[in-house]
Amino acid sequence: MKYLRTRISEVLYPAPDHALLRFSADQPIPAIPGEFVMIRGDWGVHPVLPRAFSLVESGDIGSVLVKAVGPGTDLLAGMQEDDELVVFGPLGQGYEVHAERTPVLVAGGVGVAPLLFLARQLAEQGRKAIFLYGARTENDLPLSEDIAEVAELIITTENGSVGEKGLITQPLVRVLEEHPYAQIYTCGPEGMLEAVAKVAAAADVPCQVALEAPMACGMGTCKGCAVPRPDGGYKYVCYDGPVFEAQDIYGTAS
Amino acid sequence: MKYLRTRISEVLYPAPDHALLRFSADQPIPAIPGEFVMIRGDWGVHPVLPRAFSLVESGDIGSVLVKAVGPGTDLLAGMQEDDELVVFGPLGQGYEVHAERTPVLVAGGVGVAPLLFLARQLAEQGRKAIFLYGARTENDLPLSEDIAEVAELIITTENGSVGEKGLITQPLVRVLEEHPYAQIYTCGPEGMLEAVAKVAAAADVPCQVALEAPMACGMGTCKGCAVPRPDGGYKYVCYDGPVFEAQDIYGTAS
Amino acid sequence: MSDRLRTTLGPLSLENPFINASGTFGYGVEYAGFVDVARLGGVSVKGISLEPRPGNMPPRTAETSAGMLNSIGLANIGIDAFVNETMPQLRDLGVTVIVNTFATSVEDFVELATRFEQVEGIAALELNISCPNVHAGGMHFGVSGEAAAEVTGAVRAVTSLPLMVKLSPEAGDICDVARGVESAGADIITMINTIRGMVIDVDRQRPMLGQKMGGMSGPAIKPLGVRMVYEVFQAVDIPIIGMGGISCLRDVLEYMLAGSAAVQVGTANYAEPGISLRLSDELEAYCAERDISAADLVGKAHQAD
Amino acid sequence: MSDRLRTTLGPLSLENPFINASGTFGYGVEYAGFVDVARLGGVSVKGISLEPRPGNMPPRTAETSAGMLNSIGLANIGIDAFVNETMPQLRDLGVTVIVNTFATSVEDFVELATRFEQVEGIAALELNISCPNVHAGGMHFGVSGEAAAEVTGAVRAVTSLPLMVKLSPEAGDICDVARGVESAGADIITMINTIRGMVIDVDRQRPMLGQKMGGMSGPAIKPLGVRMVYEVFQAVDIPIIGMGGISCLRDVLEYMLAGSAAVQVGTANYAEPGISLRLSDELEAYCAERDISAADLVGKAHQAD
Ligand SMILES: Cc1cc2nc3c(=O)[nH]c(=O)nc-3n(C[C@H](O)[C@H](O)[C@H](O)COP(=O)(O)OP(=O)(O)OC[C@H]3O[C@@H](n4cnc5c(N)ncnc54)[C@H](O)[C@@H]3O)c2cc1C
Ligand SMILES: Cc1cc2nc3c(=O)[nH]c(=O)nc-3n(C[C@H](O)[C@H](O)[C@H](O)COP(=O)(O)OP(=O)(O)OC[C@H]3O[C@@H](n4cnc5c(N)ncnc54)[C@H](O)[C@@H]3O)c2cc1C
Ligand SMILES: Cc1cc2nc3c(=O)[nH]c(=O)nc-3n(C[C@H](O)[C@H](O)[C@H](O)COP(=O)(O)O)c2cc1C
Ligand SMILES: Cc1cc2nc3c(=O)[nH]c(=O)nc-3n(C[C@H](O)[C@H](O)[C@H](O)COP(=O)(O)O)c2cc1C
Ligand code: FES
Ligand code: FES
Repeated sequence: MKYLRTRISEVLYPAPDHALLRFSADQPIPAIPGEFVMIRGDWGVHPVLPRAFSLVESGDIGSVLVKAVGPGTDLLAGMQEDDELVVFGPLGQGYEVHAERTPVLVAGGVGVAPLLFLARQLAEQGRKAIFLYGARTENDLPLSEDIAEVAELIITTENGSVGEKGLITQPLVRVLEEHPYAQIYTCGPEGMLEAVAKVAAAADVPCQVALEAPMACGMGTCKGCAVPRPDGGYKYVCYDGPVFEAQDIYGTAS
Repeated sequence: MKYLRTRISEVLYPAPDHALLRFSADQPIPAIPGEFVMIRGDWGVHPVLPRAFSLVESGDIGSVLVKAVGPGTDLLAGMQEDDELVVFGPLGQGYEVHAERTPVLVAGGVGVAPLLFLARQLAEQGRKAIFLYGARTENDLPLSEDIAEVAELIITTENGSVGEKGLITQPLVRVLEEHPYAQIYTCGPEGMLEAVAKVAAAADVPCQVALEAPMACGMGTCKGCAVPRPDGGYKYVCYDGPVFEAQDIYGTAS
Repeated sequence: MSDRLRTTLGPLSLENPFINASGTFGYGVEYAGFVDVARLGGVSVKGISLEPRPGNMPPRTAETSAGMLNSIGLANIGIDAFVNETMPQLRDLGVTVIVNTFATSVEDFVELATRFEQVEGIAALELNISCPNVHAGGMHFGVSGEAAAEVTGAVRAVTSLPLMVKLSPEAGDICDVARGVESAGADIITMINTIRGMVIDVDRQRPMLGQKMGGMSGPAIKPLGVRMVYEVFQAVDIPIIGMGGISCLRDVLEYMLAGSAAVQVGTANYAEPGISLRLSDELEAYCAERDISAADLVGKAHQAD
Repeated sequence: MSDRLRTTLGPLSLENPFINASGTFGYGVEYAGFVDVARLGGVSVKGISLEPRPGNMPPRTAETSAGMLNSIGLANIGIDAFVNETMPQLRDLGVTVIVNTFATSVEDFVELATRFEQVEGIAALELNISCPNVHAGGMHFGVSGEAAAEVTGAVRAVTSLPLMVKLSPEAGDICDVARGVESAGADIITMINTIRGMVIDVDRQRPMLGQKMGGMSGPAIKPLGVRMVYEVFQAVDIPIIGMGGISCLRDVLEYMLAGSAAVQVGTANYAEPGISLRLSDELEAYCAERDISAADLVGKAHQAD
């Protein structure tokens, strides 16, 4: 796909404040789960920057899951079929799938987007992933039905309204005990990623985390999305990542 | 009404690129035709200024006819039932109705708004106005059915798609010959107002014109809406007007 | 209204930190039927000069991205009409009146201040020094610390009113100007005034405004105002009243955290004449939730982490 | 592409007047797969310094009303890597390369220019003088005509490349700076660079950016850029390349009518990497409709009515 002016072909509302935007690409989108696209609508002068979204689907149709958290995502989540979008990508480094280790996917909130993509890809390869999905309430669990179709789904909510009450790291510890030879792929809020990385390090299981950072270009050119490296200097989320080995971000300390 | 945060109670689309927005006022709106309100939606930081619109209805429900010509009116014309509006008014000086002279209303395009209000008010008083309505094409004649119910409607279009082909000043000349003891009330594009004023002066018929000017406050405080007076100095459209005696604007020369 | 919002600015004490900015709320009286003007922290009236002024060639306003330009030309009714006709109404309405004045010479600034010294019911004097000084080749008072200090000192000598000096973002070095007015006896700094911009009408192929250029205001200039307040807060000890693009509570908080003890709301009044009262209520609720008073927020962004 | 858009800027001739602004299009090579970079009028590469620079503490960007702030800190790969690794790719791609350079001393500016003198395939040199001069107490080269003239003259003496000097809107008197660089031998003036602003994170109660302040860009600053181009057009005779907030054809027309012979597009590239080519097509259509060439528009807003 690379870069196109396209139109929204379909909008779904998988949960309150969430919209799944589907758009047709001029050419198939050869994407790896974890890779993202930059998107902006024709909404005039504010906000000026495009927004980054992980791909949920690639192929002739691309799709992203948008959670409305501010001006840009509010506008995108409010868009309708046939509205124009400028989309470019796929960008960045996606997840590197380990061929043998049991795939354990850990999603927090909207972090579900790239992991549903990954779970589906694994299923196509005949591998059923263990999918841990944590959220605040039952209203923050978009796409869980889709996940259940392709993976073994374990849900936790902070208020216990559905699934196990508490944080996702609780079932994660159990899962890693049952499956010591595992590979963790995770995406979600900063705090969750760090907690998951800790559990992974303790169980000596490799862990890939997908980070977020405010982005302007998404292409490695503006140098805006810097995150400090434990060993000094900076990494850039948009092209060194967004997917990193946990220890490259949190150090081996965790 | 004065000033309120209200919600759109109904939106009608009387013509392409036109929307009639109805909103409920906390208290009845005691307005005179030709008076206007300033309106802005909750659309964030751009554009910053409210927009001026002539009242089409007053009472418990207020309404304005919006023609989409730029950023602000595009946003307003795209609003839906229940969207929030900040509205204040009624503002300015409306038409002064002459008790005996035959009321001849001359509207161009969206200038129909205050004149439909006036025609209805005259009808309630048992006076049927002569309503001359000029536009470019049949698509630029919103509310003409409503006018036909209360006044004697004469339409001209530049392309002749409906009514008489040509400019509204043609039938105006005839009407003034039949009704020399008339009072003209007009609203529309600058060029039309000047042409109407010329015809009126030639026929020695008094004429009230409703002007437009870019406005910031609408309240006489910012001094933004100045129009030069033929005798030097400035008049302010928002509080000396928007309705003026033609000769106060175009001088007696015309 | 509790005391969480009570604001002390040197010699001046306000019920709440919301002042409507000069030129954006007329003389205050026009809004009496629309807004409870007595509840406002204060109203800075449209700039007053010795003589009435008709203003500039229209068009006088143009919109820009998240902002606007104005070239009103300081149209005003002049000091005589203001003192004789407007002030009595403002006193009756119980408005906290801040008199914004401007002139093109130090002498005229002094004469204005001298005459307002006799007038009852004025809470403070605000000098708009973003005007050309005819005796200095039109170089405006606001661009250098020296010029700003000269006019401030001369007015200070003749007024006992709390003295505000309003800074221009076009100052060569805003901190230098701030120090200048502080050392010359200003009680309060208000900032920022508009910055000159231009919009061109591409159809007419000419500048949109009759005056070609106009002062830019609105949300577009907020980051500039917040940055300058932050800088000036470190340069002077007198209180600052911040403004420039305020249109929501978040903007108010940014200005206060940067170092503003109070704020002025300008362009946003056009879209919503009662916005300052709404923001005042929102700020009070914000403070109540956290059990703090507004003053606790002032300058907090300067604390080391 | 017909000749309607061919643009002559003193010694420099471009296919079309659209240049992507420094820092907003990387080194150009990154976009090769996305945009036909050879079709661009030119690419002003990310500012190059003698040594590589890692850049500032994050966060480095924040959004503002119709604009953004950046405090990237001029992160770049340094002249060696640029000349040895990037330039060959740019030559292969057929990009019209404008090398944007910056330094904190006149000597370093001169060394950069001297070394680029040997490099093949460079269309022009652009000096970013909006940087602190370490030998002048950090006062930046862009604020006074004198300082700007000094660095311009020193570079002029060692380069035969078309020389562009990029002005800062924070100049005390922009026309004074423009005259200074013209008299010192600049061939072209590019303007405007960003103006410093601040956004405060009201939750953390600290400035949003790691560096506290950042340069403001985007539509919000367009009226400032157009006004300054209009002023500088009357002050100098060398051609001007205007920029600041360009995001649609109307913006391009405003800058040209104000006196820009060409334009640079910056922040808008982030939302749409191919925007300059789209605007170029739109400008050509606009000119074709009126049977004029783009050059006919330059400075037209200055004509008396
Ligand atoms: C690689 C990547 C992939 C992402 N994938 C998704 C996705 O699939 N679905 C989804 O809903 N969101 C995703 N995000 C986050 C999304 O880009 C931000 O929520 C969005 O940019 C917020 O913009 P806004 O204007 O709505 O809110 P803003 O007001 O701009 O921001 C709202 C909040 O998010 C913070 N923020 C702003 N920009 C970003 C940013 N680019 N990244 C992270 N935080 C930011 C702000 O500081 C603020 O706290 C992704 C971000 C990155 C970097
Ligand atoms: C007293 C009065 C009553 C009005 N009544 C109506 C009405 O009933 N229905 C209706 O559709 N319109 C009415 N208008 C015009 C309406 O206010 C403008 O069309 C609107 O402000 C344009 O804003 P915009 O953002 O859509 O377009 P902009 O891009 O802001 O303006 C589009 C065009 O209109 C010009 N313009 C901008 N502001 C104004 C303004 N306030 N008045 C006139 N021209 C302007 C611009 O220069 C530009 O040429 C009235 C104007 C006034 C002053
Ligand atoms: C139409 C208009 C007229 C103004 N007139 C004055 C004035 O007479 N005196 C003055 O000191 N400032 C004047 N200002 C500047 C404002 O008081 C304020 O400093 C500026 O608009 C920035 O605040 P804002 O962005 O909230 O509008 C005026 C501003 C506008 C928009
Ligand atoms: C992220 C970013 C980085 C920039 N880096 C540079 C730079 O290295 N050198 C330079 O001269 N200008 C730099 N600029 C300024 C732009 O080239 C341009 O002058 C400014 O952004 C105004 O144009 P715009 O509003 O179209 O972005 C940068 C701007 C941005 C937004
Ligand atoms: S977002 Fe521009 S470098 Fe990463
Ligand atoms: S619009 Fe402000 S005075 Fe008329």
